[in-house]
Amino acid sequence: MATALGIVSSADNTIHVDGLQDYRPIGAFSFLGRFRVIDFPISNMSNSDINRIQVYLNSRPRSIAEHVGSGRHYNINSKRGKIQLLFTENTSSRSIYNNDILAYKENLDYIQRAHQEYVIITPSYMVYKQDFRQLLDTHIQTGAEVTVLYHKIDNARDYFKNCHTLSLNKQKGVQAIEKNLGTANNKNILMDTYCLKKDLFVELVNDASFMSSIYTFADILNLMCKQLDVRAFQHKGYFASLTSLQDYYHASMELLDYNTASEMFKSDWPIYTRTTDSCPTQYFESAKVNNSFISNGCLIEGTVENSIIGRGVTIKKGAVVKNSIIMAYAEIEAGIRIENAIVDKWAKILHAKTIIGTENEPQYIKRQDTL
Amino acid sequence: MATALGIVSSADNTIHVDGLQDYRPIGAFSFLGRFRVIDFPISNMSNSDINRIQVYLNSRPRSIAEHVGSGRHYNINSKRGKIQLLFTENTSSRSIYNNDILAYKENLDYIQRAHQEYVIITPSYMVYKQDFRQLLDTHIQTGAEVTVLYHKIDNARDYFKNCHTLSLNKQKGVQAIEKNLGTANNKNILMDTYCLKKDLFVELVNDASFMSSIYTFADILNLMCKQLDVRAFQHKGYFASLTSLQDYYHASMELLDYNTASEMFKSDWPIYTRTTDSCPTQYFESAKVNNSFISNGCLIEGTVENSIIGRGVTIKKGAVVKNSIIMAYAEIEAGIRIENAIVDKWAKILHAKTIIGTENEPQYIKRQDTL
Amino acid sequence: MAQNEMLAMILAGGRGSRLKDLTTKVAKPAVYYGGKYRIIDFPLSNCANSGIDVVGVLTQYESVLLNSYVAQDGRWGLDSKDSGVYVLTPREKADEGLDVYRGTADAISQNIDFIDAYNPEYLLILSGDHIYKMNYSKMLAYHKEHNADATIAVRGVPMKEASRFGIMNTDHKGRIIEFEEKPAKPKSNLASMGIYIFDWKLLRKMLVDDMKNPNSDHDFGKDIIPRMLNEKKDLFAYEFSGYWKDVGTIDSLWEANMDLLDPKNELNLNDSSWLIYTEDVSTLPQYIGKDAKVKRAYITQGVQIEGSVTNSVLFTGAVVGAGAKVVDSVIMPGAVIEEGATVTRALVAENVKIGKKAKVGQKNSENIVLVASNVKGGNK
Amino acid sequence: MAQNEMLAMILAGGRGSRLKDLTTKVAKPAVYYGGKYRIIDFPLSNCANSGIDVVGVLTQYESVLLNSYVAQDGRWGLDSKDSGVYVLTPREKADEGLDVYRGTADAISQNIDFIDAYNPEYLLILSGDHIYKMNYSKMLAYHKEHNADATIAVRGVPMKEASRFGIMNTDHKGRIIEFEEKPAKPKSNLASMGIYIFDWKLLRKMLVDDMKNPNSDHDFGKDIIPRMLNEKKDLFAYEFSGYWKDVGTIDSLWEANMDLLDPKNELNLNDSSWLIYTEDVSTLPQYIGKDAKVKRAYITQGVQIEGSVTNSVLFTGAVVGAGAKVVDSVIMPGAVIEEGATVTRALVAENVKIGKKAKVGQKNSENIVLVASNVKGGNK
Repeated sequence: MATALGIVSSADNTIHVDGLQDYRPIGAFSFLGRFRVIDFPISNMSNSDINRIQVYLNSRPRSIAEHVGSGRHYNINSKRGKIQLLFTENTSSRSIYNNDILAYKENLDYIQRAHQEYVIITPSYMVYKQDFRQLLDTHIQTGAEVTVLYHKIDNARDYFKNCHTLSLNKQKGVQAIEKNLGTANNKNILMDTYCLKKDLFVELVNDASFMSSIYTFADILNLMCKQLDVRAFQHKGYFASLTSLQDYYHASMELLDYNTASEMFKSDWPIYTRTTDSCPTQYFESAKVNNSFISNGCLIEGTVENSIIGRGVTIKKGAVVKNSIIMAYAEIEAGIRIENAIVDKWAKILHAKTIIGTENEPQYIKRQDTL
Repeated sequence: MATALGIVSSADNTIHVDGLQDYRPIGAFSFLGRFRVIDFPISNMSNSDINRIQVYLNSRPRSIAEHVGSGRHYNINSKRGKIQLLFTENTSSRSIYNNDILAYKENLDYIQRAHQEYVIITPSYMVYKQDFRQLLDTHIQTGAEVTVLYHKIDNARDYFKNCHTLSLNKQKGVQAIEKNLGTANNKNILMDTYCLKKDLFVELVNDASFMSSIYTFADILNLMCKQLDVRAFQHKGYFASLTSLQDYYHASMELLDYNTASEMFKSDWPIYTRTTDSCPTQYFESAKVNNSFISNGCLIEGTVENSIIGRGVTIKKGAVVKNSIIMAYAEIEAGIRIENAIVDKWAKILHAKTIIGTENEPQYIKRQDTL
Repeated sequence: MAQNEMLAMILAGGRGSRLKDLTTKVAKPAVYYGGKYRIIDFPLSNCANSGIDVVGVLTQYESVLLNSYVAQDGRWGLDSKDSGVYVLTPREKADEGLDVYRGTADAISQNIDFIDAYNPEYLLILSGDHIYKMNYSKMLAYHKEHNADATIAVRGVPMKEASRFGIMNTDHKGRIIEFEEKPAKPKSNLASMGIYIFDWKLLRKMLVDDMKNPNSDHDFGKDIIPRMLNEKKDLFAYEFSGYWKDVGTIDSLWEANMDLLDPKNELNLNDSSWLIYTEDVSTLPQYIGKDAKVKRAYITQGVQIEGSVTNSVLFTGAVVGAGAKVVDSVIMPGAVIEEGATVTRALVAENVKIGKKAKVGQKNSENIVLVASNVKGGNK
Repeated sequence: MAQNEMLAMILAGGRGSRLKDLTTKVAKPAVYYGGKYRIIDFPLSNCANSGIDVVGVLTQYESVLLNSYVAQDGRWGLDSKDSGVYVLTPREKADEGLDVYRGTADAISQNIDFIDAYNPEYLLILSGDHIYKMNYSKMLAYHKEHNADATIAVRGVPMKEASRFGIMNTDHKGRIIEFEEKPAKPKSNLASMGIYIFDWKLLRKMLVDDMKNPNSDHDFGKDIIPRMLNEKKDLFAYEFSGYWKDVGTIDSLWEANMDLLDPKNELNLNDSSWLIYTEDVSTLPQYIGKDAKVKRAYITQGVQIEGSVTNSVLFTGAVVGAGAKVVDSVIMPGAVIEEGATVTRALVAENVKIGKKAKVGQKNSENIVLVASNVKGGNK
């Protein structure tokens, strides 16, 4: 029985999601109201029997540290298993040197000390469902040295701009890894998910840091894919990369299709999260809600359409929320109209009459702002 | 019933313990073999019924984050209570601006959002036993605006060099707070422990950061003690400030007196720590151990005298360890002699024949070093 | 409160036969309430929020579900080092050879060794089937303040209903001078809530004596309290004035759920300073469909609504199909109201399916209908 | 292993009367072993380390201590969202009106509803009183590989002792062709370890049948396994070769403790890849005093030694006074050997005090002395 150490990686500094990321790393973003993005990679690991997990944090660790905690809510045995938080120390969070390779390099002890033969690396900034046992089995069966996960998309001109694309040969061998330049709509997006032997992983990390101090793991893989047997494994189903505000908004709105959403949330593949113990949501006499996901603890008197509402949100009488994402504990006063917007946690919309963005450029309202 | 928010503060950058602190903050130092320093302040809080605790981390958070975890081992209710880890974000760990005021200022939201009326601040780098209910009751009864904890010492010329001293009037009013300059042996050492209303605390933090970006909480208190009613509350019993290698060594050796140690570890005031599930220690035929505290999981074939041995240490046949602190998982090979030394975690002493320091200048062997 | 200063024991034995089919498989304290809770979440959360670390839950009958539900003590944060929720089943054989507790006092007596292991100063005794939020540490402070031997929580009931309750007659200081079970002519309106704080040493002695008494029913109300009053012990009444509901019947369970729809409801489950904790489930948030109509409703995560919901409480995983109508009803976990069905003034039990176009309940029915098994579609 | 693929049930009922006074207050699985453990820590840690999430512990008799000990499931990491250790006490009345399990199979039968709630594919049945480290997930892999209906763990015993055990006769593929309970003329040396993996659906059916059979002893060894063999089910033997000890007597319990003093002991509790978890206690580290002599000893935290200790195992909080001598002995938690006392070839029970200068045990005694109550000083 092969076993793998799970690694949840952090987005490096070439990626920045406007607004939202000023307050927390992408892994801590709220997703579909009651989840955080990092719930998806960790649930994938837990459901795949991986119970020794390292979560790398390169900036603003509080929210993830608090949310992940002991990992018991992810069904990780608290003795045999372990979710370990690992931090980047020797550089500031804004430095260009602060990338995944630096993080692994600084914590190489903890990687090497693990008993597992393989590592599976998955990003904290993408949402998808994948049985990693299947990935590992395929990796072993094919004899590949590195197996990477990818997703075929048909909208690469407009979305997934911060992602890498793969060039593949007929045998699914990886020929090159490049930034998505939006040159065509049909692309293979690298899901920043890798399966390989731990020893090779350590070697590649050392190689990368030796070659250049700003090399990322994708960079070294691109360089080495001529020498190593690097193969691609196709992922099917819902896939979202939350590496820009547009991508985040788009991916959220896609899940308003109940079939897409329920496909992603099957009882045989639970997505775990930390409960906040909020009570059910109360709908008042004047409430009018359609095609929306609503989290618990809300008080709804107004109108909500095609929207995702986080925990403990208050929407007063006469307020209208359309095509928007309202994050936890926000308050929308009576009579206010919000369309195509993302309202961050604890924001209070009291006076602004209308907040209106567009489908391609959603309006963003800052955390704790009072408008 | 008055309630307090507990704050465990971190040492600022004027304090640096040679060697040990290169690898972890003082709160994560091993103490008396099976504890970490931060177990003492957190156990004090838990035993005093304080179950909402903030732990401030300004550098190398991994070890404390892992050790403190969910806080269940400190008997903190995991729903009603909470141990929250708070990080300093906006400056590097080495910056002179990275002090306690900056940490509080950056996390003021989380302080203000707490339901408690009072705060009790205790340092993560000192070891003592104190019922904070008694401190809070006294604070309320006397009507003081700030109550600070202090300890009378008679060796201020040689020890406690990184601490502050208090000048008190007859009514125990604080007249001044100054660095210990070692000018006399008898001093009142400020235990960096404060009790005050949360609102006043927030006000003082704002005042301090407004006045100077390098002001610490002790600085602002020194400045304000003319205007505010700041009173001192005397602590009795074992007290150690671990703010230099000498102080750390001295404080550890003091506890080799079994009466002193058992006074500190009474069953009505348990000191909690995270178990590592190590098995008992095995003493072999050739073992010779005297006046020493030995943690679990060790294999002892050699001689140990007046020493503190951490978890999982191996001491081979013919090795002699005297007046030393050997930290977890260190290995001392056959025939090696160690005196007045501090051997850090995972170190392997294989070839060096002798490692000998003095009582005033203990020899320090680095983490994971192989000698 | 200091570690183990006060231990709590929850009497969760009752089968709750007036709750009919809801309790054929589960004990009454495990019955669902309020969209996502079970009744026993209330005393357990109250304990956790009051700083009580160790809780014994005294159960009997076939209560596998209740037992394994409360054994997950992390749900109420009672899983720290020296905390825990312990299920205590009867161990001694009663006179008739049944393995049940003979009375409320017997339930405690049979677990003296468990309590002794923690050596508490005070013992809190609770009932497992009431809906309320109460800070027991305030009651303990009151108990200490009055140097009481026992303190009993009471609440004011309308004087005309007082003869249905156990009534405490007190002096002006709150000292209980008389206890009358269902008095024909009540002298006061302070009804016992079945919540007691005892000095453990004293209670222990009295329980040991009571066990030997062949004429005792081994009940707090019938035996222990009267004897304490007889012996001139200091018993005090602690008055509680918040929301409190005994949900012993289908109608009262429905009513208690409906209370939550009141915008000013006194129970206020949304108060973050006194949360009620419960099982954590992995589901989608609630989804309100394209043509759904939802008003005056209390709805939790995992619910999917395509039809219309008015004046109702819906539990985790409940589904209301397109064109279906749910009015004045309580829909328990996993229940499915299929397309076009109508549910009125009903309580639909867990996992029950109401078939397409079926009609259940009536607008002006005197009692609430309990629907405990599937209802076939109305169109076949 | 996937969540709830296999559930474990630990039979922890035995009072262990051959362990004499050690088990008057606690069930045998709660007896101390190895300086800091209790026997039941071994199967529970094995479960946790094998990736099993839910464990039922079947107890009976007065086992408050065992019940509350195992209920703290965090000790073995079994406290994550859908994990747990559940205490299952007997619920049906046996023929004689006693509330006990009638046999090992009956213990499982009475808890079919509990098992069904998790809907496992496989059921692992263990005994709660053996000392060993075993990866049950490897046994499950073997079970699957052989498409077995049941797999029974066996270990080789010396041929001359085989007639004391339940012996499995297998073909060359490991298929069990015959099972003989204590055969006079054993045909093989493969003894059953009382560890079974069953296909749950099949076992459930057989248990339901067995419950109705008035002639059955409701025992796996006597009834279920023979019937499965009769019915030509595929039963396989899984051979285990590591350290294994039944600690059913004072002598064997002492011996198992002494085994730990061997520098090459096979059990190797120091192996970080397969830790045995237990209760976490708050104490000082062990303190070895100024004039103490300690050699060939296995000592845990909280022990204080001022005298001399040779060839012994000392549990948490044990104290050996100045001038006292402990040789070839096991000193259980909190036991105090006062100044000048001598303890030889003895097992000193929890919290027992051996008075000043008292002498206990003899160097060449045939059996080990169990000291279960205080011994007065020898000098009065």
